[in-house]
Amino acid sequence: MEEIIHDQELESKEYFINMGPQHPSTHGVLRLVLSLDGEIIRKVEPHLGYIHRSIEKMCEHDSYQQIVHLTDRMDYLSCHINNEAVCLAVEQALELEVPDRVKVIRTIIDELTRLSSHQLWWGVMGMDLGAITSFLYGFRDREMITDIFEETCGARLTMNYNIPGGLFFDIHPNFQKRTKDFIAYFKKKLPEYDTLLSNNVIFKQRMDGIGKLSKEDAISFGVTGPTGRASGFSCDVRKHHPYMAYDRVEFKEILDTKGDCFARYKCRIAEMWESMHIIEQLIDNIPEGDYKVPTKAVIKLPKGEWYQKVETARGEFGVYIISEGQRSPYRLKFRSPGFSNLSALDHMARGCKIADLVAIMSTLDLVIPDIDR
Amino acid sequence: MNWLYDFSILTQSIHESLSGNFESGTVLLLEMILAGVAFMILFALLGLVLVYAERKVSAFFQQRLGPMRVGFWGTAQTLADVIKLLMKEPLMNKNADKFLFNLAPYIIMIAAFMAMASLPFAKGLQALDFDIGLLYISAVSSLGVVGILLAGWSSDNKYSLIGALRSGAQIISYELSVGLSLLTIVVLTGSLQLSVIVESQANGWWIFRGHIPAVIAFIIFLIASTAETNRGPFDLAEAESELTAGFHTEYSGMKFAFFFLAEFANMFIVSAIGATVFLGGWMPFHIGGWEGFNNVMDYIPPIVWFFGKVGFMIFMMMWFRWTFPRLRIDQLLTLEWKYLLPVNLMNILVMAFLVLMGWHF
Amino acid sequence: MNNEEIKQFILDHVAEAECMEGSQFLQVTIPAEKILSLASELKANPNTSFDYLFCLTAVDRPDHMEVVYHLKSTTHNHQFVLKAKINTRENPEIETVCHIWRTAELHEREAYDLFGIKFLNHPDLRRLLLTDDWEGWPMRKDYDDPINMIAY
Amino acid sequence: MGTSAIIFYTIATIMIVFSLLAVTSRKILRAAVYLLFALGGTAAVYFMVNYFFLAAVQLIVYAGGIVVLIIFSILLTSHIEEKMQKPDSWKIILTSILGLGGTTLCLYVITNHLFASQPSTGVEATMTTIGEKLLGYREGGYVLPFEVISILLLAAMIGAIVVAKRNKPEGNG
Repeated sequence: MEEIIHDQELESKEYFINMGPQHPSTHGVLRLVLSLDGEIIRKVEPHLGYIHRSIEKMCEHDSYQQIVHLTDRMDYLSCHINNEAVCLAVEQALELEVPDRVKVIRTIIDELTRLSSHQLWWGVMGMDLGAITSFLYGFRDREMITDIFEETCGARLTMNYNIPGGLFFDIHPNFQKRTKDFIAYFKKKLPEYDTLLSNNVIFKQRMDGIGKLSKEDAISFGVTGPTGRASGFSCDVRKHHPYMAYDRVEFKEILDTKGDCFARYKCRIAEMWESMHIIEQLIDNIPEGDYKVPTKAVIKLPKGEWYQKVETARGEFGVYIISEGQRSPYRLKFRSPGFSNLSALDHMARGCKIADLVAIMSTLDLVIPDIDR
Repeated sequence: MNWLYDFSILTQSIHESLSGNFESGTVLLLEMILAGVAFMILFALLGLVLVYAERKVSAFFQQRLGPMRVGFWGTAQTLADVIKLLMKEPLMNKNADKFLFNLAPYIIMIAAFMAMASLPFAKGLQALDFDIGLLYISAVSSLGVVGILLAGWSSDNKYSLIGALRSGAQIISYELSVGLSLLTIVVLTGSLQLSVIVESQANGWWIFRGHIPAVIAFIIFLIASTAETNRGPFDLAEAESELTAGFHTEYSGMKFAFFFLAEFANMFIVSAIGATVFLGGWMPFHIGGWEGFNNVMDYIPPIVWFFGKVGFMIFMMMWFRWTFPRLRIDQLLTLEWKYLLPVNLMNILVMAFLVLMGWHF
Repeated sequence: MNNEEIKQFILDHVAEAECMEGSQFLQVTIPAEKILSLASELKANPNTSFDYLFCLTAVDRPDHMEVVYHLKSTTHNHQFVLKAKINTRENPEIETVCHIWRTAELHEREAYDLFGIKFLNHPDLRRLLLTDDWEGWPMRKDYDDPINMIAY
Repeated sequence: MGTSAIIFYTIATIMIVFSLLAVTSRKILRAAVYLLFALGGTAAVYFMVNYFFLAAVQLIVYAGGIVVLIIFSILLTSHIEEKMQKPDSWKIILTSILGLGGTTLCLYVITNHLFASQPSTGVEATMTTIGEKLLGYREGGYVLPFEVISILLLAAMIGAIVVAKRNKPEGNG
């Protein structure tokens, strides 16, 4: 009997599956090559670059105003915050002090962007776990924010509201009212999210203890944002290196220690409350003044290098500019949060099942253009 | 309009008129063909209605309207989709086993078709009334899994294969719970014959008369039958976020529609069994002593009662699907083997004890 | 530690380090050969404990290649920029740091992909973003692709 | 020929054809599917002669149980492109001789046996009688063999679990 078994090589073999580039739960064109033993994952190998657009190379030929517009094609869900990173770096290099009004407006829109990104994440996360209804609930509420953006910034997704030195134009007269309406509305709706998913037994079982990431690993992998904070890695740029109006508002950095999918989930939900809290503090106190300081048509940065980090919905986004005094940077590097977060995926998913991998990926909240750039 | 309350009048008259014109063998054949055509029409209608219902129900759960453009309130949407599916190109992988690939959807359809044959739709409206009706249905419904396994294997796609293996494990496990929860009521009725089960509920549905064990059995039946039809939250075999579309990833056009149709037909069948066994089939709702109320209830034709109950069960299953996240495969099996099955076995014992002592109503 | 102390610490380990007070961070340039020993020391030493590598990138200078490490300590909250200078620009090689900071694995693959810097002892050094059969290193300044690149 | 005879011969032909296909097919999963049809045909014959219980058991045990198990094990072990090896010619000849011999024997017995139409025994094989026989412990009851078989199945199940547990993978498998 033994011989027959050996002759026929009946022993279980690892086999490979291509998850993506077209797959419903990779949220874009991410390709993962999975080594599987039955349903258990032995290795996850990401293959990137399907939408690599060489943005960094393009930046070496563009003026700084143009670069701003490239950044919201990366992490399109936190486009405003990405824009802001470049603007802040340029303003810092030029030693430009933007008016208070700009600071406050930028902060409000940052937080609205974060809210809308988390709403979308929440919907998609439910859909990844098979609860399709949450997808439409998330989008229903996100719609209100995109409407506000449309009115004020002129676009719904890639807004381009920031320019070096301030904002493209002043806020729409309705902005304050609509934002306040939205906050009042969403405060009623956010508990609904908990009713639908957070308190669901199946959902809890799917998330609890899955995809654990320890604090040391989170730091070593450079996992930031809600994902890192769920592992106990205090990495909120808004707290550690406050920019814009974050030093004058009161908010909590959401930290958890468990580092599993459910902790990441709870972190994001709690962040939504914090975001609303921040907006509430600022929305009635937008100072009067200019919405931009004039800059030259061709911005030339002095020789030197600057690194500016901001907190996007996914984590720490960094812009590293090396200038040689020209109208375009000598070298420009975007440190995108998704790229580092993705590097921890293999570590987290080993030994899990395929279904868990989907849960882990959605709690990582990957945006593929952000990774490929 | 009497035939609406007792279909045997209608079937008898058809039988007599046929017998007058043909010899007995031909009559049998003609009747078989007639019944077959009737079931096919029912099948098609179910597909049309249930697909539309699912879309509308899901839409209302999700605070949207659903299909609204084709026909009044989108009623012709399914028809349009059928035409679309008919015109689609049937694709197949190069290495796919062509024979089995084409066979698989038919096996699933045939299994659903066979199970439908012994459902009592109304008084006197039942094609096959075996004395082992329930056993027959569970036997036939166990054939459907073969189709899923074949579909998954013959597509030559690893996602399909995983989906097929998942669904195999799932259906084989949950069949036990479905069978046992039905047996709990069989202990009460003392018969497997569906018409007898319905008749025995003339004075009250078993879910009311069977005390708590019947309610437990009903809940287990709801869970297990949802799992057996591969519907959310137990749709691991399809699991679009994990396996793209599971066992029918490679299917397109009409063959895909067959899988789709079979899913809805299976949903109808398990709902019909549930309605028959637990909710009194086509028996109206009666409350002892309320004569007037009972008369009003009697006025509603049995077939309406039957489809109403089935509709209620189907609505429950849709509700599950559009509310819950999907389980993981190990959780699914844990639920069955560690919770449902032991509870079920205990439940049968309790029920048997109740019946022995004569404590049920 | 403040910048001065970090500077001193590095000079103690790598005598030939060039330090420069940048507009934001302290910038330290060291020869590429020294990177592995210094990096492990920076991570392991409890006084520095630079455990968070938040950015790794490469810069193509006219005469040399530079790998830039942005380091931060999550315990001491100090940060600085470490630059490793590779003098062989045409065929640059440097030791990998991905066993010290695991995030470096993907970042180094990206740098290899775009700049052609070989990271020695890297577990899996392959093209990351571009196709496997891509020729050339597109982020280098002298890279030229007349078909796909849009001339300004 | 009456209608029921036509139906019977149709089913018989289907069974014979699929039985032959099941043993001659070189694709292992197809053979299993042909077997399914052959077993389904048997169930159909039982239905024809009103042995509903037997027919349902045939469907549950053979078509729903055994064939599914066979297909399941094929799914786990073989690949879609694999074909079974062509058996040696002496094997083919030997098995066909044996098969033909068996068939002639059966046919001989059937044609030469006088099937006297027996008077009805008055016992109808309804569910109740079957159930009472199966679980009866008085004369004519089968509860002892029933229980013995169930213990045998239990032993087989425990054996299967032991075999499956032999190589327990480490980690959270």
